[in-house]
Amino acid sequence: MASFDVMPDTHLYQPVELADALELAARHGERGWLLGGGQDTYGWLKDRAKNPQAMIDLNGIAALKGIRETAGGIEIGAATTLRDVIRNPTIRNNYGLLSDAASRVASPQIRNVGTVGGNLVQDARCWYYRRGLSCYRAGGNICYADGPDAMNREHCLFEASRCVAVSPSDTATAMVALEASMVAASLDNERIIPADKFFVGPDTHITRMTSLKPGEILTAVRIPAKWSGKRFYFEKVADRDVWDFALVSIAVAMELDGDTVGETRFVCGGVAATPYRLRDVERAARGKTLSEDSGNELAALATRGAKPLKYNHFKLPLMENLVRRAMRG
Amino acid sequence: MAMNPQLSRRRFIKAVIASSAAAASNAGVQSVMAQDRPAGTVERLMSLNINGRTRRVDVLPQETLAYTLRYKLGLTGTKIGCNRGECGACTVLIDDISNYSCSTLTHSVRGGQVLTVEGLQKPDGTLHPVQQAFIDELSPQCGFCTPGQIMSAVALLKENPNPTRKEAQQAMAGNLCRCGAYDNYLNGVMRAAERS
Amino acid sequence: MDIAEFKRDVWGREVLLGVSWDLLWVILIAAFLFIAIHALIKAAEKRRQSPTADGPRVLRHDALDRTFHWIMAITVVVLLVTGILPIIGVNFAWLTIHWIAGLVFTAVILFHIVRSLFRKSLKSMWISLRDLREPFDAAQKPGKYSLAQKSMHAGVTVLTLVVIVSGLVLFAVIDTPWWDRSNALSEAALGWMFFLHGLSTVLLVGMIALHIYFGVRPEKLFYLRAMIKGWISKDELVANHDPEQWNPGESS
Amino acid sequence: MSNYKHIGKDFTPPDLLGKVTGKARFAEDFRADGMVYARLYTSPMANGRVTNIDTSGLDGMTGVIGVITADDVPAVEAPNAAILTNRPTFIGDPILAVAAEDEKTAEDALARIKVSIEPLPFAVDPLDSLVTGGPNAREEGNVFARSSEGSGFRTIKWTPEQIAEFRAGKEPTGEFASEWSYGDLARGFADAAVIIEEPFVTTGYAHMSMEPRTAMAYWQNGTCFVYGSAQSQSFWMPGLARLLEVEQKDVVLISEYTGGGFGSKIGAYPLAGLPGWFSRKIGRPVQLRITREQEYYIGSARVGFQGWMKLGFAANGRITAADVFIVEDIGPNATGGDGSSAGGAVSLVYDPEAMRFRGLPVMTNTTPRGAQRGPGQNQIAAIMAPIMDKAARELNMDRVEIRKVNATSNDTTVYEDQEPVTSAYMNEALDMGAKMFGWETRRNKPPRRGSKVRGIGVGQGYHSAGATGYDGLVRITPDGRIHLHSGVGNLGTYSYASTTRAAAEVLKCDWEDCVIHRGSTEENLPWSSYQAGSNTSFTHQRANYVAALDAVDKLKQIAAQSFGGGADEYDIDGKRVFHVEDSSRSMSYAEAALQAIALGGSYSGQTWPEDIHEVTQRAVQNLAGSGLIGVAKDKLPQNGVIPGLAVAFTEIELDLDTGKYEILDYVGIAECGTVVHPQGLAAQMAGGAVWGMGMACLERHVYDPHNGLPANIGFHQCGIPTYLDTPLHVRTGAVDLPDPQSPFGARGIGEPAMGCSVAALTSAIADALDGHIFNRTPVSRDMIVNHVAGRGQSFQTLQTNNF
Repeated sequence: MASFDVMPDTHLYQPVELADALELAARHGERGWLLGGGQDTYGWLKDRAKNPQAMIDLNGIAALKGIRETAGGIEIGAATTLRDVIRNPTIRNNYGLLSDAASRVASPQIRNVGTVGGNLVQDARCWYYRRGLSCYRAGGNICYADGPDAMNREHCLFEASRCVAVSPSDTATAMVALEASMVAASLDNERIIPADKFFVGPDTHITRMTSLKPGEILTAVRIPAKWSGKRFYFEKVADRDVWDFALVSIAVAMELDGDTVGETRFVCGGVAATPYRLRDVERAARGKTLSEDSGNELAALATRGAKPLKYNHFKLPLMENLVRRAMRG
Repeated sequence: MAMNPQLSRRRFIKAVIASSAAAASNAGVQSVMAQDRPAGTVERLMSLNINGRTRRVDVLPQETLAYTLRYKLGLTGTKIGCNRGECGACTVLIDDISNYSCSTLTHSVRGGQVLTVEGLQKPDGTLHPVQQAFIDELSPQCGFCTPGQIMSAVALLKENPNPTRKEAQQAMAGNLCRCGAYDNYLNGVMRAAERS
Repeated sequence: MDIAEFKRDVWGREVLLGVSWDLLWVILIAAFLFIAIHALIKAAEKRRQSPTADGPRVLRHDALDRTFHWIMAITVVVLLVTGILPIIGVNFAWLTIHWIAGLVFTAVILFHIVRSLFRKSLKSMWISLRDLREPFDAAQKPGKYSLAQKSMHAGVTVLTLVVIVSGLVLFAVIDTPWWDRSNALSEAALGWMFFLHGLSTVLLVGMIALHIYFGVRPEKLFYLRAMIKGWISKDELVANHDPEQWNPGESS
Repeated sequence: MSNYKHIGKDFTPPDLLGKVTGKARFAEDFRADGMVYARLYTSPMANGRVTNIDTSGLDGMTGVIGVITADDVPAVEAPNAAILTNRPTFIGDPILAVAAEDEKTAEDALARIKVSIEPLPFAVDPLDSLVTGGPNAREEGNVFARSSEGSGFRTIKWTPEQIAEFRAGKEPTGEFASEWSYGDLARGFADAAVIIEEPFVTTGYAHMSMEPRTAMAYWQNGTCFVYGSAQSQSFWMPGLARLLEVEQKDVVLISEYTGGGFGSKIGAYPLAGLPGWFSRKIGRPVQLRITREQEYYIGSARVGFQGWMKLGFAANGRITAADVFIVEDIGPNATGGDGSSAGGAVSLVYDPEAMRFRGLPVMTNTTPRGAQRGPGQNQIAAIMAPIMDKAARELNMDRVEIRKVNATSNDTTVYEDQEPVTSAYMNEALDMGAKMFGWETRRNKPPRRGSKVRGIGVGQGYHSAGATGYDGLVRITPDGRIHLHSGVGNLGTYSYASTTRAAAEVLKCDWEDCVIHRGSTEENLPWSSYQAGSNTSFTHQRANYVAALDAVDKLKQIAAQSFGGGADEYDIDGKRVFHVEDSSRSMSYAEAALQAIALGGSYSGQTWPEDIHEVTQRAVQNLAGSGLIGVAKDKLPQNGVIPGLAVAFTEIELDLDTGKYEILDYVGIAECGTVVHPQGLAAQMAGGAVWGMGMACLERHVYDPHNGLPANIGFHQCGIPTYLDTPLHVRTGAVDLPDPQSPFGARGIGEPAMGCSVAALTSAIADALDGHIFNRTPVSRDMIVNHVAGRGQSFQTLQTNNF
């Protein structure tokens, strides 16, 4: 097996108008590669594990950048860097969950160029898949990570279907918790996709992490005012505090009446192929007060239905602990 | 020292090649690619502003900045430790913001100001405060990650001239040092902050 | 056009990935062409006056056979929908439905085989020398089943067995409620299983297309009725069958 | 504190400026006219046989210059590593290389080459190979024992029952390959008040130097110029010449800067020979830069341990007996003698009254292993610390106290032969550390904060830190400059420079007048040891000392010849040699240098002592007539083991919910004789600490036993510690008591600096978890979470190279 690290030949388009980008995306379809910060792109290309005919660099398109306050909340252009998201006062003050999540992504340099869109649509990190093996996710007919003695410490607890990879995105959990919706544009139309539906599991799309179709471009993310200024809790547990992806992460948004929990959203990263909603916990949390006891009560519900693999069952107690922590006053 | 092949060798080997030489040695191959450039894709011949100087370079569409710097412009101070954005040895500043040049397309910095470790020392030889501080604190060990560490420190001090040690640690976090000289690097950053 | 697709295994060696799904379109087109041509020829022939459905009736398929046929038909449809639609770009959670339907299908087929072996005379489906003369002798009429019907059944039997066996093998190595994925199959063997499963599926699609076509042809429509209601008229019997070979009892 | 002119003082090493300006040239920064770029094709299989290489895909490709395969380079005898091979024994084993006008074209070419390999059985866990019927990593066998009596392949198998017993923590009853012991073990255990018996695992992991080892080479006038990444210039020469199959005089090695080595670049590694052979084949300079992934494969890794130990403690804490059994994961090339070194470390650091070591080196088809910072000593340090703590707990003793009871001192005798030590002050180090850290007060831990618990730990590190018999070379030129030649490599410890200061000390000259010659064998370097094994400080302080003495001697003789009297009537100072009574009878070093040239002979290197190494002889030959030459071989008396010692104290706050911990404080104390270079020493202690932190909880090899695939092939997956995984401050100190056998009292420290750190951390983790010991490194987050949740671990006892 050759090991590569130099970018192979591919064409590069740098459109400045969204229309041109959409036209290019439509023309190249699956053979085209949309370029945000590129931090999850160059590795694939250098390894020659993915071989797009052309890269379509979206960073020159003004329409895809910036953070706007809207009547319904805020809208973040998909090509806005994580750096800008983290430093944005409105997000920091009203949607701190997102700032917290964004500031735990990879490393400073990667946050400096990595985009919101890119972070949301980033590909699975299963080490077998990243090795360039033709597993299910790569269009093959096998999952190497699900073998009887496979090294699957970082893999999923829930919603496995042939593929056992997890959603690696830190901001995705926050977006689902904040009930964000994604704006997906294509030549002929524009779809508004709720975050819940935006991320898709292997049972339906085994080679894709999102419901974006070839030719579609994620142009913006809209966060409703609904959760503005509510109580948030974000935590990411990784081996190292730089670069590493979450072993398990949790993003929580809750309405509080004094100490009593109203409507709430609990979302875990690193446990399923999509940001995983703890619906049982959400239901049970209503009316509870923030306390160790209610934390313990809810923790028990967090891992219901989990199907651990050989090396990842530590994620069960870890998930439960994170739920506890989110409920601490 | 007649027995010593040094003299004749001096003529044979060049130090770090100049961009012209590089372009020449690569031209033959790259022209093959050049032929089929679909309409609308990037123009290969481009101007780069590096360390305050504008250089004309022939850059492949997919070429990374680290590659251009090291192989086309002879700026080998920028190191390639992993070529994956996992170590920071290739860190350079683009418009004062730190970037992994191994994970940046050269074509995407068109019109930007690129600053590499070679661009810090003043023409009169005065070192940048960070460079001087790193010497005083004996910050580098093997030195391979040092240019990247320096560029991250420069970026930090441009934005926050008086960081706390904790802030410095956070800002430097995207640079790996296998020798484990983190403590010495942080000492260097703090000393540089005092000075500048 | 290839009939198979290949991939690299874990050590970079080329192994079978499965059938090339282009084959599906080829088969569909072929089936369509055959049907079109056959239909034209039939239309050209001057139509003989068809037997009446009135008058006394004889039993062609008893209730059990009919139930079997239609259960099988449904599972086959489910299997094809869950197996093929995702490949042609209609994405949904298909896997679980597919293997459940597969198990039902297997059970039904087993039941049919056992029943044929013990309760029914295999002879009625057996292709004998006499049958082979059928196409060349206008005077000769078939027994219960015509040569065409018998051949169709034979082909479907083979493909069904292949699709079931390969399907069961694949089922054995995936995660199920009863067992976890195993490495029992090498990647090469796995590729072969996917290939056989896919190939037999594609061919079955062709067979089924023809089966349906003949099932709804005007002169054969009474067979469809027979598969629904069980009976055909005496008149239809004499017109299409040789009572020497097949003499069914009265039907109510 | 010493009152020397140079020793013990900070200074700016000359190579530092290049490092901060980007002018420093590492191997990959050199270019030569017409240079082509090579890329490597490595094995996709853990064990196999190349059956065919099809390069027809390259026909008509523009810019492709050539291909080199195993047939073009010397074959080597198994189990040794070859430059290129047709019998790959690990994933990443180099099979061929392609050269092209640029790297992209070389990779395009690689992508078109088809290599057919027939797979063979492989093993990624020594115990899987050791069990009856298990696969052997090589056809020749599964065990390769290297020993002075003779090395060779063996096939050793244990019954499944024996493996099961071993896993269950019982004393292994299976066959082993090596053994040594001293004292009466049985009596030792009989006398013991407490006996502790534990199985343990230390998983190997990659060196992962920052610089992927690059090499560039070209031939000129029959000489091969090699630009490499080396831990030594001189010491590389014999091996490099052997690799290229030429005489040493026909090789020039340029290695001015080296991007980390940590033991993986001590000798000339096979890959360093590839550009030379390739260049010879295609007639152009060839640069080979390998990928990070390939650096993981080829860059060597620490030997893994699967062991069992039984320790007997007297009521006062004294270790009465130590029985250590270690199965070593020595990779496919049977490299690394870590096991016995680990035994030696137990003997030296804890001085058991009786001890036995038994070892079994088993090959696996994982990456090649080799010396890595504290090979053996540091693995065992990590395992011993919590076990010592456990004993202290059972004996109701303080954890520092039990270490002091067993501490090494000047009269400790060590190893199988119970040799003396040159000097050792472990007690002083423990006292100093405890004081600096505030052990007494910190022993009363603050109460648990929510899910956060405190743990304090103490660790001890050791490595034999010196060698003798190398050469020193100094030169005084007519311009009055003092030239200090050093063939020691430079990984950034700066000891190449700090040891030359011994010569400056002897010559009583200012540092400003000194010029260090290093980095290229063309700089005429003496025969030197390597920048490894913590040995530079001791070894080369001595070598430079004797060379300087020779120079002083010659200065005096020249003066005596000019002004009369005996040489012994003259002395030196202020760059002059003068008569002790009559200062008018004096001359400057510059004048003396001129005189030396005029006199010729040994004075200016026309002749030289015949006991110096041929490398040094060639250097002197080249320098002959250029000034006054001081050259000598270190034959100073040396007796006993030279211990580099270090202790560390640390406090962590461990989060029981997440298994993560913050290092609140870290104190590292060096016991390496006289401090030569305070800044350099502090840097080594701090850097070693970070290595310990990586070994303690992050770094490990991970292999899929089904297909032999490695999971951790990049910086990211290898888990190299980052800024945020290490403490905000590292505090260091040094005992600073001179070693009598070193002219200026110095011993080495690089490796103990890490051992004490990993030990302090495993000790602190156990303390935080109320004494629970994992007997394994790394102690990963998931292990802690599982333990706290009362769940079993994912792996089976003694499993290795796993998550």
